[in-house]
Amino acid sequence: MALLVVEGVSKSFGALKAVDDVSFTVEAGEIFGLAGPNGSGKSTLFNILTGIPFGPDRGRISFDGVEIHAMSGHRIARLGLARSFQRETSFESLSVWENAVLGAAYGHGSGSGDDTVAEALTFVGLDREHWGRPSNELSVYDRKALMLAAALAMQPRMLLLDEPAAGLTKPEVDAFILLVRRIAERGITIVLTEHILTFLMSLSQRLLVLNQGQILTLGLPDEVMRDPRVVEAYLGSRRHDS
Amino acid sequence: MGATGDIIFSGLFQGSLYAIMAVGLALIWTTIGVFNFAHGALMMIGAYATWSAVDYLGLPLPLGLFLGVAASGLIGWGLQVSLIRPFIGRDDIVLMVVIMTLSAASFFENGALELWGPRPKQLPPLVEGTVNLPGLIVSAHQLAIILISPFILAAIWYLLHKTRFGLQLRAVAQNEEASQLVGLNLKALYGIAFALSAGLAALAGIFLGGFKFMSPVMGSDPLLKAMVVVIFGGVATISGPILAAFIIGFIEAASSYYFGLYWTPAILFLVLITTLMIRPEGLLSTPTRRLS
Amino acid sequence: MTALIEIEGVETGYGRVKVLHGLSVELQEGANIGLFGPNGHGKTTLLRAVSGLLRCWSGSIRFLGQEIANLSPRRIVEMGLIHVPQGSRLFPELTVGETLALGAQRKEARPEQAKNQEQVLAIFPKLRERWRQRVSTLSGGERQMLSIGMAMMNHPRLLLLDEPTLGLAPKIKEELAVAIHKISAEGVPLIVVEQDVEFLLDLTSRLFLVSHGVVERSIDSEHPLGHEDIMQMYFGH
Amino acid sequence: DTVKVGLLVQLTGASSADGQEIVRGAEMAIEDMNAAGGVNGDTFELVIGDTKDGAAGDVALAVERVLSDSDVHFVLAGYASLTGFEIDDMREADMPYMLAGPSGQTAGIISPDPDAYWCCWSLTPSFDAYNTDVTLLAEDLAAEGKIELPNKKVALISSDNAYSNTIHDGMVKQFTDNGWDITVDEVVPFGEVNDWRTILAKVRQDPPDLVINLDYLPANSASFMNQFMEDPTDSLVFLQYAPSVPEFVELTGENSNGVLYDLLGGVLNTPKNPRAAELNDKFKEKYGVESGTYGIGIYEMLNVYFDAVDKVGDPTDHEAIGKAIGETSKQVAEGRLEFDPETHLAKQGDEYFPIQFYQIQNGERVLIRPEQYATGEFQLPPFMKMDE
Amino acid sequence: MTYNRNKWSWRAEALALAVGTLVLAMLPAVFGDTYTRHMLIIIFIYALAAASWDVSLGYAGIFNFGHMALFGIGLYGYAILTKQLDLNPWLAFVLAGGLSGLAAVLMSLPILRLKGIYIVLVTFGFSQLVMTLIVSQSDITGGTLGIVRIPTLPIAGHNLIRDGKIGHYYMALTLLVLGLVALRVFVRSKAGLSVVALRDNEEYATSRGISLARQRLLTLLVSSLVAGYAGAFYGAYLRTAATDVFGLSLTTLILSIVLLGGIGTIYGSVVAAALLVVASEMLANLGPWRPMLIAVLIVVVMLAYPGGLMGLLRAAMPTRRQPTAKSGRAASSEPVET
Ligand SMILES: Nc1ncnc2c1ncn2[C@@H]1O[C@H](COP(=O)(O)OP(=O)(O)OP(=O)(O)O)[C@@H](O)[C@H]1O
Ligand SMILES: Nc1ncnc2c1ncn2[C@@H]1O[C@H](COP(=O)(O)OP(=O)(O)OP(=O)(O)O)[C@@H](O)[C@H]1O
Ligand SMILES: [Mg+2]
Ligand SMILES: [Mg+2]
Repeated sequence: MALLVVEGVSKSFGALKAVDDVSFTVEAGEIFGLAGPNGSGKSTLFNILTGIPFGPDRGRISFDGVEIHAMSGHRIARLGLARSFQRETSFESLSVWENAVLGAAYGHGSGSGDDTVAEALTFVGLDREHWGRPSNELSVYDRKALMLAAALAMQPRMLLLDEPAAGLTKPEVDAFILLVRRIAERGITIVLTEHILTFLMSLSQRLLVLNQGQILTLGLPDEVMRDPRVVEAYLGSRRHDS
Repeated sequence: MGATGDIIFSGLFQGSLYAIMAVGLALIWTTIGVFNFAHGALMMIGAYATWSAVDYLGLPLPLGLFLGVAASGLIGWGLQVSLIRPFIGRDDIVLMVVIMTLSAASFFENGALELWGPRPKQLPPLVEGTVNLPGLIVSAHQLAIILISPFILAAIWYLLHKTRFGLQLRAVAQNEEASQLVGLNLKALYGIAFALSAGLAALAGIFLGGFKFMSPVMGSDPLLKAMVVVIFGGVATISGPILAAFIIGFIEAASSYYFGLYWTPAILFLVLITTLMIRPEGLLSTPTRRLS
Repeated sequence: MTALIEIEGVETGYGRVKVLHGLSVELQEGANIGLFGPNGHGKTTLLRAVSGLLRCWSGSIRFLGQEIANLSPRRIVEMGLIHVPQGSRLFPELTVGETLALGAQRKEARPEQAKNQEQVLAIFPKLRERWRQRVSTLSGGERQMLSIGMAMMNHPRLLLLDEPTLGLAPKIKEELAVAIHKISAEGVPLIVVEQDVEFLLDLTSRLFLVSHGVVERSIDSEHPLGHEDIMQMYFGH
Repeated sequence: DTVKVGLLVQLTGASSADGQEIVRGAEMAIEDMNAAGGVNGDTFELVIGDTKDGAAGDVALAVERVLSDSDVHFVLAGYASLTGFEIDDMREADMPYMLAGPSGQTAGIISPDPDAYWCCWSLTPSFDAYNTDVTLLAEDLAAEGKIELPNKKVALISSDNAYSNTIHDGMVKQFTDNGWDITVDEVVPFGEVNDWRTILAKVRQDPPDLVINLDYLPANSASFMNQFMEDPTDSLVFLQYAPSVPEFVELTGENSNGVLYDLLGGVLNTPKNPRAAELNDKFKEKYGVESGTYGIGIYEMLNVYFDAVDKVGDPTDHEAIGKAIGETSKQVAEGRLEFDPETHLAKQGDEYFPIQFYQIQNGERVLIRPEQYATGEFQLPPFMKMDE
Repeated sequence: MTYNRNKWSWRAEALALAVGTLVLAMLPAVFGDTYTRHMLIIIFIYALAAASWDVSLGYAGIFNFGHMALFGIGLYGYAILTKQLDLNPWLAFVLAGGLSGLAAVLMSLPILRLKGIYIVLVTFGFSQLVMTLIVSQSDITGGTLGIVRIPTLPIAGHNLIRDGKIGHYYMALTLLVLGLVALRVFVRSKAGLSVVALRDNEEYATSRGISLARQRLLTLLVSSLVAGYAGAFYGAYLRTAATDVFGLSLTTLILSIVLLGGIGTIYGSVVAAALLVVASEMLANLGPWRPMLIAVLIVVVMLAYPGGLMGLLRAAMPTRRQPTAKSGRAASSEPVET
């Protein structure tokens, strides 16, 4: 059975239907890409899935067989659905270590020990000398990595990454691709959005394209990207296959 | 008739007074995002400065009123430069400003005690005498306040929402860096916001001083009331507090008639808390949640 | 041809940490330049120093022949040098419409307000749809559009763009490139900081690699660089 | 030697006007005594213990500060704390202490074991007469034909504080016992009252013969009177305490004409008690303003103490001093001072500290009761009318 | 592991606390007079009231303006249980703190969903309601008359009345140390971290599995227990309970102590309480000049050291890095002349 089942979810802000009757499923272990023009509802969809800060107006979501569309955000997180935010986020007055430790303390693997935390931090490349530093002193890349480490410390089943590579240099993007792959290899299901096509294309095994809150198409990345409607709404006339 | 007239008049009067007291406070909140705990002290300074001008120097009331508002405005500007400005842009500005302005309030109140002495004083009313309304006899001073307030409030609303200056005022504290990059004059804007707020405080103080005794601590109760009004009204706009002021004025007037003044604060807070439970972001603010 | 802006030997940093170690760049009238390089090596810091947000410890910055190092941001803006910062939150409680109106702040921008607004909305039609929405609820990309739109409202004589494509979808990115071309063709030169080197090459005539707080290398766009070269540059040190 | 005298007083905050007057009264007494050569060669010096806003912690700090000075041999206060808890501190420190705080609390602490409290004496007499005598006065005036009581209705407004609450409860009992109808019985929260209009609306709905406001804060009381006069009813108006504050008349102007108030332990300013006028003039001459109750009260407390020192001879013998104070029998500005051995309050009654009724007439305070001290006659307030 | 932001290990902190306690324990030998001892006792009580407030206000960022009502409930709880119900004072003491905790739970229910400044209104309203309740139930609470002659906390075989306040001094010191330890253990625990995390970024914290409502409740509970015990001890020591604890002036004083000490430090409250009480006593005879000078003192300290007195102490010890409280991004730009 699919790990995540989304059925007919919608979310409106006033007259604007930010997410409009969206249904799809994500299989355990896959890397599922989400694309679409700016304002097409990708982040809103992430919000709805995680209940942070709001759930859907309508529709059903089940995660690993549990209905989560009416659950509060922290409970969904504890079920093993971890997310990152569009801008690199951290608890600025806490150290790197403390940022990660919270994931372990309250997350899915609630109560897992310091080992998990240390492992998660090292895994993303934040080694011991960084652990005592205030998180707001980290470089952009390290902050993104920390956000991942904190999520990993939760021992999640599924990770939602909202534009994780934005603002990175080319080599950093490449490094981040490797990192995400290695996370997927640990058996964690990943859903991600990204406008940097290299990132999106080299990671996604299936790609969903949203437009104005509705599903435009869903399929294999290469096919999807050739779809004229996707070119029209999202890619634009010039080729972006770099 | 009888009581209904009294309740309406009292509600209008208290609402006007609360609105004038609260709008100055709200001005600082909606622009800089802090509460000025010296707002009550600025009220007091305005009233005392006017008293000095009128009673001590023998100037006519309108001139005294102008001097009082100006004095308070000047002090407000100074307060902003010395105590608020250094903390703008810090995450903990709200708490820092609490302590800075509390200290300032204590300084002003005790300074006034030293300067003007503890004996109660009173200002002349704006208009002497009483007015006969149908079924109701009221003091001309109170009626004058009810009639003047809408103009003041409308002017403030217009200034904030319909002028470029108001747009700048609302923008400046939301993002200081972006304000600098668009070319706003931060010092002037903050200064003017504070001076304006202090001037409004002074006006409220002068209105109050015209119908009850003045003392160096005359501002502390009104300050609390004004804070309640501002928070209840919602902190995003200036019209929220104005509406809230009149709602609270009417609740007080009605409940003090029907339940007694003693239970009025309790009833008021129950109403406010219930409202907040239903609308957790204040009376007039938009209810949608968003990522911060 | 005279230099529009000359940056010479600028040193600055945060607290006691020096970030720029005597950086020099100049931009000729009618040309655009691009800055790129590894993260955290001082590109944003340079733009902040130019627009007056950060004090210059030493060195000089001349804009239109006038020394502007350590002038207030307001005076620098008034001269027409407009900086679009990286990933700005903008004014969270203002609406899109208000933000654009606020953007027309310079004396020269006021009379052009209506015209500039039309131009901005032509480039970013999305903004017209979101006209009454508060900035804090905009999507990441919409905010980026607004940020650039707001700068255009201020009738710039020189635009500093810090990672303008951050978070923009490919199509918008392309439209932005076209729009920026148009803006610079109308006589507004640009200094663009960007990670997407293709985008930069497309826009500008000269590229500078900023690394360790100095200009490490400059590249003429007549000799475009391949992907390999660029990777080498990033990893060169 | 120099004997230090501790004074507990609020120098800042809402009660600082009283505080200033208290300090002045104490200074005046000590200056007078020292100028006269002191008592048996001892001169006196004032040590001020600022109780700030009168919060318990601040009062306790001031008490400790004053007590920590080993040269302090006497402490006095107008009122120190809300509860009078410092009386126990004084007892434990064996320190003679005089106060003029609310009588209920003082008596409540002392009367279970009066002898153990040889230290502590109150210039405030029992407030019982406050509870009863307003009723009696109104009935008395009616009996004399000076007013009419066609409906025997009374509107009673009180404020939620210890002082007003006690009087309120006593009055309710007295009026009910005497067959009055209480048409309005309102308690307002203690603190500023912005607008009396809705309460006055209730009063006006059923105009009573008597309107009483026990809120003693001068600011509230004055605005009550001003608002009452916007549309007065044909009622006798009685206000507790506030009209005795010097500024009251000045600030209400003509509106206060006809108002009644009473005082217990207040200065008995009448030709029959020349000491009051003498001290009043002296105070006014020295400070340029009139004294209220407290300035002169403190002056007299210190003089009671000086007498005790004179009698005992040794100011450091605290117990003897305390007891000597308790034996005082002397004509003071408030009347004849003797202490009740059960409660340690000043005795109340026409021959001791009488309850004094005043009416404001043309801006002057006229003493109308007790008869033997009266300086004038009751006059029908301008807003009342007699039928016929 | 000690990768915490203030590089201040458990062991080092415990040692410092022990040394501090020892120094305070020896003070009565230096100050024989009851006045100084009384001052110290008051400092300890104020410090506890402030330090416990620091947990909800400083660490959790909850704008809780009802804190002194929780202190007042401890005070009145103790007074009523001993005076009206004749309970054993020690039992009453234990229960009084619990009552305060219970009240905190009640108070927190309506604010679990609220954000930022709206909490001020509810908590302030809560404290007003508590006061109205206490005033109106005068048969039990003494109403506006208050309650006097509350029994002290007895120590077997020791007379507290004429012992030069030595008994009360050590009780207060014990309470202070226990309270500080409890608060520090809380803020250093993972729960304490989660509370800071919620303050820093509510959504992000939620996404890490932290429940806003639960942690808020927990914070207020911890903070109210300590405040409640401080209040109960205040009653046992001064032997009087009056409604002035709900008044603005005490709230202002304690709030000044929290902020002057440095928010998010706990220990700062002790330093600030000492400074404010001592300064205020030294200037005691200056009338209105006293509060004016104190105001100037506070303003000058806060302008020079926005981290409060703890910030000042830390600046004096250059090896220790910035701590807990939101350090702000003040250093991020040096505003040029605008
Ligand atoms: N709280 C809100 N109130 C009103 N409109 C909102 C709110 N939140 C989002 N929107 C609108 O909903 C639409 C979808 O936003 P969303 O953030 O999901 O876009 P997105 O696909 O993530 O875009 P981007 O790629 O630019 O990040 C946008 O037009 C946005 O302005
Ligand atoms: N507010 C600040 N306080 C202290 N150091 C800072 C601050 N902002 C930036 N720095 C430091 O200055 C250096 C240069 O940063 P800058 O933002 O200029 O880099 P950049 O080249 O723009 O990088 P990016 O590509 O990530 O935007 C970095 O090492 C960074 O850590
Ligand atoms: Mg998005
Ligand atoms: Mg940058």
